[in-house]
Amino acid sequence: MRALLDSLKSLYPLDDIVLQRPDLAFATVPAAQVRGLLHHLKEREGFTHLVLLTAVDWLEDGMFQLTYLLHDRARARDLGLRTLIRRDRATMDGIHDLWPTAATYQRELKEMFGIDFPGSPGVDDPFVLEGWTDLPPYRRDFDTKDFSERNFNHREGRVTHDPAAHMKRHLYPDEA
Amino acid sequence: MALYTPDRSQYPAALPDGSLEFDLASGKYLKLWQGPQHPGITGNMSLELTVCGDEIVHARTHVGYLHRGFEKLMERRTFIQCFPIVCRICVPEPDFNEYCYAQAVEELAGIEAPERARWIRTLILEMGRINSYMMYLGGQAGSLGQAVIGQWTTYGRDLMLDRFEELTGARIYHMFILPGGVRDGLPDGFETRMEETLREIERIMADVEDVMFHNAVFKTRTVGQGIIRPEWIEDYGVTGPNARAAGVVKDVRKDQPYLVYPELDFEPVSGTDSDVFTRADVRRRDVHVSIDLVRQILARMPKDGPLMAKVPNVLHWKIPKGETYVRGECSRGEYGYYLVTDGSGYPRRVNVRGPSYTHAMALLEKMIVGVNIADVAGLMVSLHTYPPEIER
Amino acid sequence: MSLKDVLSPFTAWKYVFRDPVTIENPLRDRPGAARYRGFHKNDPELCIGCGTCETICQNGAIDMVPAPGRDPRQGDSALRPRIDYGRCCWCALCVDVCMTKSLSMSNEYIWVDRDPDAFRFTPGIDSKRWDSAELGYHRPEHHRLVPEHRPHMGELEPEERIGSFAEIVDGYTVEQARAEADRCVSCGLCIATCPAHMDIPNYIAAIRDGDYRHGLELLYRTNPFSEICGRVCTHKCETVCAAGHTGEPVAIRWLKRHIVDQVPYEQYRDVLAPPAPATGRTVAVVGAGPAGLTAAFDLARLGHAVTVYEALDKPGGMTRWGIPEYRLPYDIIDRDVDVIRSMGVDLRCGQRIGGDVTLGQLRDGHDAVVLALGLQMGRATRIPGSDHPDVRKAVDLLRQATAGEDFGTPQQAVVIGGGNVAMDIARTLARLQKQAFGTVRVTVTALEDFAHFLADPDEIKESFEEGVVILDARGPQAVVIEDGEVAGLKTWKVKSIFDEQGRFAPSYDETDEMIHPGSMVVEAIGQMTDTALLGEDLTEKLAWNRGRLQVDAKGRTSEPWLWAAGDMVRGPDVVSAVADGHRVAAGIHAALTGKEDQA
Amino acid sequence: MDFDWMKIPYALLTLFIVVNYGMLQNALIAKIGARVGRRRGIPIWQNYADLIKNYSIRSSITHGVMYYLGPVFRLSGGVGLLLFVPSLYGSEMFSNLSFAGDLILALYFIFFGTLGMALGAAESGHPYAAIGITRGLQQVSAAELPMALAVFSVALQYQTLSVTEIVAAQQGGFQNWTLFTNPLAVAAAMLSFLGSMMRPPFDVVLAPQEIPIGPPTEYHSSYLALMQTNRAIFPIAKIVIYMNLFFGGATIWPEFFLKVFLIYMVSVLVGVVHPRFRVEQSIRWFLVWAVPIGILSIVLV
Amino acid sequence: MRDELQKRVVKGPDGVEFEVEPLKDYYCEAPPAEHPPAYLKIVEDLFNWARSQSLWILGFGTGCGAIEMRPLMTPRFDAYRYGVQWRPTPRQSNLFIISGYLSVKTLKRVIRSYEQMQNPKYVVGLGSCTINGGMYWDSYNTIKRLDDYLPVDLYIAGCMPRPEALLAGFETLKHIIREGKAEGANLYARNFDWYKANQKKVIHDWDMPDYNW
Repeated sequence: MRALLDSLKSLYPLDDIVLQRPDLAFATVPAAQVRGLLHHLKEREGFTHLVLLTAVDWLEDGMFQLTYLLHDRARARDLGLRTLIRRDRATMDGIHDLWPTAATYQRELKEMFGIDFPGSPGVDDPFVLEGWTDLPPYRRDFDTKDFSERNFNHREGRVTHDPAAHMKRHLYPDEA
Repeated sequence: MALYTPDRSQYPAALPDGSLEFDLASGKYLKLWQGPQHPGITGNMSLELTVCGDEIVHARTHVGYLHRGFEKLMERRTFIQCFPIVCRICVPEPDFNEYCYAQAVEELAGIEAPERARWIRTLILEMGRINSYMMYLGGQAGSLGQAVIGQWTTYGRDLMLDRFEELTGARIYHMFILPGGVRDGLPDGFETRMEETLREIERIMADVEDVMFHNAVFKTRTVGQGIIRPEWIEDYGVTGPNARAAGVVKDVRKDQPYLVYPELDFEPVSGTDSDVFTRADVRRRDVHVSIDLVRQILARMPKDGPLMAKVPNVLHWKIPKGETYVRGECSRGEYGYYLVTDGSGYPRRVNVRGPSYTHAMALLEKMIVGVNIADVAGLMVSLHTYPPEIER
Repeated sequence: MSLKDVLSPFTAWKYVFRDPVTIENPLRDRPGAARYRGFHKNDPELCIGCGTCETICQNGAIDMVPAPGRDPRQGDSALRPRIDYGRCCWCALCVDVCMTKSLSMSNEYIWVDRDPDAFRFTPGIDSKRWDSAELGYHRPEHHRLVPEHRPHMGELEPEERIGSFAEIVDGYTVEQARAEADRCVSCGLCIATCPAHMDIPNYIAAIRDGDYRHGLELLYRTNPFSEICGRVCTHKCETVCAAGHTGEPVAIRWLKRHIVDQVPYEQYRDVLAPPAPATGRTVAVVGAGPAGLTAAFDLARLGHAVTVYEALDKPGGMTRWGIPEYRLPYDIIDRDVDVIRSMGVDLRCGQRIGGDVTLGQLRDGHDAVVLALGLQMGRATRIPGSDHPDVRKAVDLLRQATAGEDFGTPQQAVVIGGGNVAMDIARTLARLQKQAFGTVRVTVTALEDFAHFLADPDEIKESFEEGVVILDARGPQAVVIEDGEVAGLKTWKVKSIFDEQGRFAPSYDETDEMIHPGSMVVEAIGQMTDTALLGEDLTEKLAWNRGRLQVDAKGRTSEPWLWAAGDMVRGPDVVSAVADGHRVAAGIHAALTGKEDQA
Repeated sequence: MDFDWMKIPYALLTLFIVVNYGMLQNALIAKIGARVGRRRGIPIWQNYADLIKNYSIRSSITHGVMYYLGPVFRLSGGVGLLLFVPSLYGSEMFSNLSFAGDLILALYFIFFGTLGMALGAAESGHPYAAIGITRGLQQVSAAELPMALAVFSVALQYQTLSVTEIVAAQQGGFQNWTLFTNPLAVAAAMLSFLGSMMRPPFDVVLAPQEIPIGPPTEYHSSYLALMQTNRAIFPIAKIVIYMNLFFGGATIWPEFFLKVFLIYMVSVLVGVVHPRFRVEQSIRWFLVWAVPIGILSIVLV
Repeated sequence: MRDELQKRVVKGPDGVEFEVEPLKDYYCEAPPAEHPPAYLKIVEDLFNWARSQSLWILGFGTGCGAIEMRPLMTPRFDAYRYGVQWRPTPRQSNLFIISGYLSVKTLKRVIRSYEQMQNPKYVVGLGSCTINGGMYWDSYNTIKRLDDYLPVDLYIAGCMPRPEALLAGFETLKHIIREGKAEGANLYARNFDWYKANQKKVIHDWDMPDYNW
């Protein structure tokens, strides 16, 4: 794994490399280099299996992290590539031509995070949601509990008491 | 020998952008919806089929009927609070969620489950695998109209659920493998009752072999049907028995051994023909592997020792910033959890990679083209997909 | 495909002749397994209503509701969990985390109802048919989601500490403190028990977060003596700690100490907001102990001009003069007092009221006067020989020891009493003996047996380690005097301490007599207040209750201008004195600002 | 030939007996099938409850006249088949409305129900119904072929088209049954029988897993009840023909019940343990296996 | 325009008045009608007996609970012997088991299936999720109380309820049916506007694919 990372480092600007396990590493790549690196990994290094493609919302930094996790079946090792794209311009090149199945992931990311992959087949079709009008739900600024309380009726009659406050009310109501 | 080979050169016509054109008004094509309310669909999803005659010319999988937003819900639950909800992501084989999640949390928190807990985890995973396969076999036979197999295998699964119940305290959602270890050890006399159950399951499996696999009609329907072509394996991220039936002998239990698998003696089952029959047969043989593994585990697991690592007070458990991916070989293929933490008491992001995600979406849409309507259910079941893990 | 493929399926027909495997009566024949996680049970007597189950429930299925017929009391909020089966997922995390093991699950699992609102119940309160089910999930003994043990705190070895008055315990390191703070489940049951109602869960949370400044701020909200209380508080909170039911209670006192240890002393004043603008009102406080200074602190922060008169030459009251240095180093007291002083409190030490200044003068010169005298006079046993000069009172000896006076350390001493003061003097004597003679020869005779001992278990343990001999259930009968010198103490075995009505009336086994040799006998059986400064007239005018000054709920005596607080009203306890100081300050403030009626 | 009006109430009595027997037998068969699946199965009176339940459904929707008539045709197919074939040989009461050429009529009635169903189901507008009915017609046609061949063979053998006379020719001991006198015809007919009983491997018409039960998918309440009644009558009526043609007929009710049950069991024996063929596979199966036997039987006669 | 298609104000069973605009709010052409029980009590009793002994479950596994359907219908528990069986089409079914949580997307299909079922029809809510949202109480995509959207005859507690609990539920349901109290279909017809308004509140996309079921 080390050797691989070293050789990759000489070819691509890898950053923030973490060797999580002997068979799993993560590294950050600039968005522009992602496709090239993925292609390289798939064709040259044996990382032929796209395990997953997903995103992490770093709301505080205004960035989306895309994670491409690749698996090398022959050597049984994984490499996770992170790339950061701006939240307010969430667009990324698709990789459905490298792995057709990536189209599904991209479709999901479009719907759940609002990250666009222009040209990806069916990327604009609704995936799991139907008639959704709010923020893409996986974004951190979407509050699911608040949405649930606003949108759905919950059964009434639930009341709870805080033990400390309850005891204060009964045992020492006048004291500070 | 096909009685009739349709001429695909004329229709459906391809549009300039490569997509197909279906002129429904022409009467040549028919839109056929299977599901979500449809008994041949595995679980609550739906297929939008465009048929021409008896043959499917285009298919679209629609999911989302079971979407509960787990990945979002987990972002507002503490690490221990996530533990009860993860198992709901995959109903028929929930334990992989518990294992992958617990393992990922342990890895990032820097704790390690005790030896005995790791044996018990392996035991539970193998028991769950047997269950999942039993359910699959019933479904596969049922999708082709052979109801009796489902009766038997569900009974076998029920017996195994009894073992689950006495071990974990629940039938379906065991909620037994939690970050740090497992809840409890084996109850008294468990080994004996498990052995009885395994014998009964072996008897059932023998009957299944006689009645389902040595069956001329079943073979007629399945041999040569629904072949996954070699190039699709990588294109569509095919894993597990689906890949092994195609000759890609990759089993996470062997290749990236986890838990106590390195200490167990087994060989991954594989096939070569990659059709519905081979996939069913691979799974049938895998049941026997699992039965053998359960026996090995029960014979060799330590009887004493701690079951939980020292965990901090779970109410305030914070985990340092980090990310990891933990995978396991579930009955359907590679099951994995991608966990990102940010140092708070809540996961930053959890992404569940269920094997059905690729199998039931892109792969199925690809495979189903050119298939007879009557074979759709059988083909779909043969990929062994569970919709809840697609949309989570 | 072969002939076998055609014939083999027919083997299935063998089952026609076998019995079906169907369960005859599934509703009767299928009890849940021994560990089945069925419907909830709760033992309402065991439950303390801490609400930890509610906290951990990720489904929001649990509400804490008042249980009918129960009133909150120390360590029990009288709330009981009410479970919504429209939310529950039977994960049993509530059972796993239950601090008392009162919550469990039965193996019953059938509940069918037309009414969706019916699926809410309070286990153990609303009777259900599974209440008596024996099987079902109970938390396995080894399965803990909350650690049960305290981290080990470093302390001086007995050999080391006996030679000096150096502080024994190290206090927690940051890691230890975090680990200990981590054990807190933030239920807040302790708040009601703490006399000062300190915000314990939140300052513990501040330790977990490493936000010590915030922690200190929380401490000062309710207690200006956190340095002192962090060491010598009687920590009643720990007796009701939820964690104490199935493990060790959270070391709340040490955690408090940890916060003050961690914030640099220079920053203390930054934590506190500056006092309110001056109101022009003045208050005099007599006694610079915890009660008096707390009242002074509060009043000063409210903008009143406060003058504190202290008879001895250093502030701190009984915390300084009554508690040995190895438990509470003197500079710690100074630190707390200096913060109070920085709020503008005018502290005048060596000003005994009744001498240069009289109470009457104080009354005339101030809008209110607070008496916080403390308990500085030892009680006497009045047994034969106890009037001998070498029969001493523990409080006097402790005061002298603090002042550094030589009271003639005896080679061998006998202490009467089983409370913390008895331990303090015994261990002080032990140290002095060690320094003077190299050997420890102190015997403590206590009325109570070990099972009902008054002193803290830690004190007893450490005393033993330091070579002090403690004899339980010994009733003092006479001081043995030989040749005019004290030679020892004669005790009988105690059969019982209280009579059937529960009055103090010890009975003895006269056959079991012991003579404990010693050249000094120390009485440590209780203290009282020296009220001489009140003068006869005032003593006459004031209302008294069993020898203690009677005050109303706000600390006001029967004379409107005179208020009283602290040990002299509440009995000996630092944190109660602090609480009393707050109380009286609040009362005075209300009185001075004319908000008395509303308050 | 004078028509004896008494035949009508007698025929109705036959109908009554057969309906009840059919309901009970269906339940019994279901129980036997359940037993293979290692369970107990439905109560023996379950079909009555289902029937009453379906009649008692308060609302129903219709898709048009043909939709209405579908079940009616189906039922009249079943009733007609039953009534134009003698149930008991030699019994005045239970010879029903049989006449000289009834064999041809019977063959027609077997088809009649399916055709009626086709019309009704097509009107229901449900694609699954349409797919099901297409498959049904294809398969019934294929299955009818060996049956027709066998019937020809038998008719040639006995030189008559009257079922009654064919039965008469088989009296006097089981060695006279067509089963033994013309085994090839019986074999062809029984293979066809498998195909017409809507049991695996030839139940692709209904196939709940793919085209949720096919033709009747839109039928409900009373329509469904009609079809259920038919489910009780039609198989028995069909079996009566087989019994009369190949198994010596029946002279008393117990014999009737026994033979019907046993013949029915032949299809169950195969059906319970097999998955189903796709429609073109079953057609091929009939053409490859059953039709040659049928032709052979004719040739041999 | 027909009267029942006019925009109007109706009052729900909870007393709250709200406005409906049938042409926009419904996706069925005609609202369901109430159907009275049989005129003769003895006939209705017989019918109710038959209905209770012939529970045909719609084969629509809406959520996790569907996993326990197979054990229910197989040797171990063999619900067939209690007159329970499943049917693949809503037209023929009279019992709808909502097996747990309903996502909004599924709710839409459930409503369609429910409306295709014929009167009388029964709904059983399975598990916590149908009662008060269950563990998905804070999810953005699941409904919390089933009785807002469909008339529910019975709830079975559990997550998931075991087959035994389901069998107990069937027994109770039979009892209710025999007493003639399972009139959910008529309740739905009577309060159609209220149910529709609730449904519309959560289902923002009323378009239904051209399903053939």
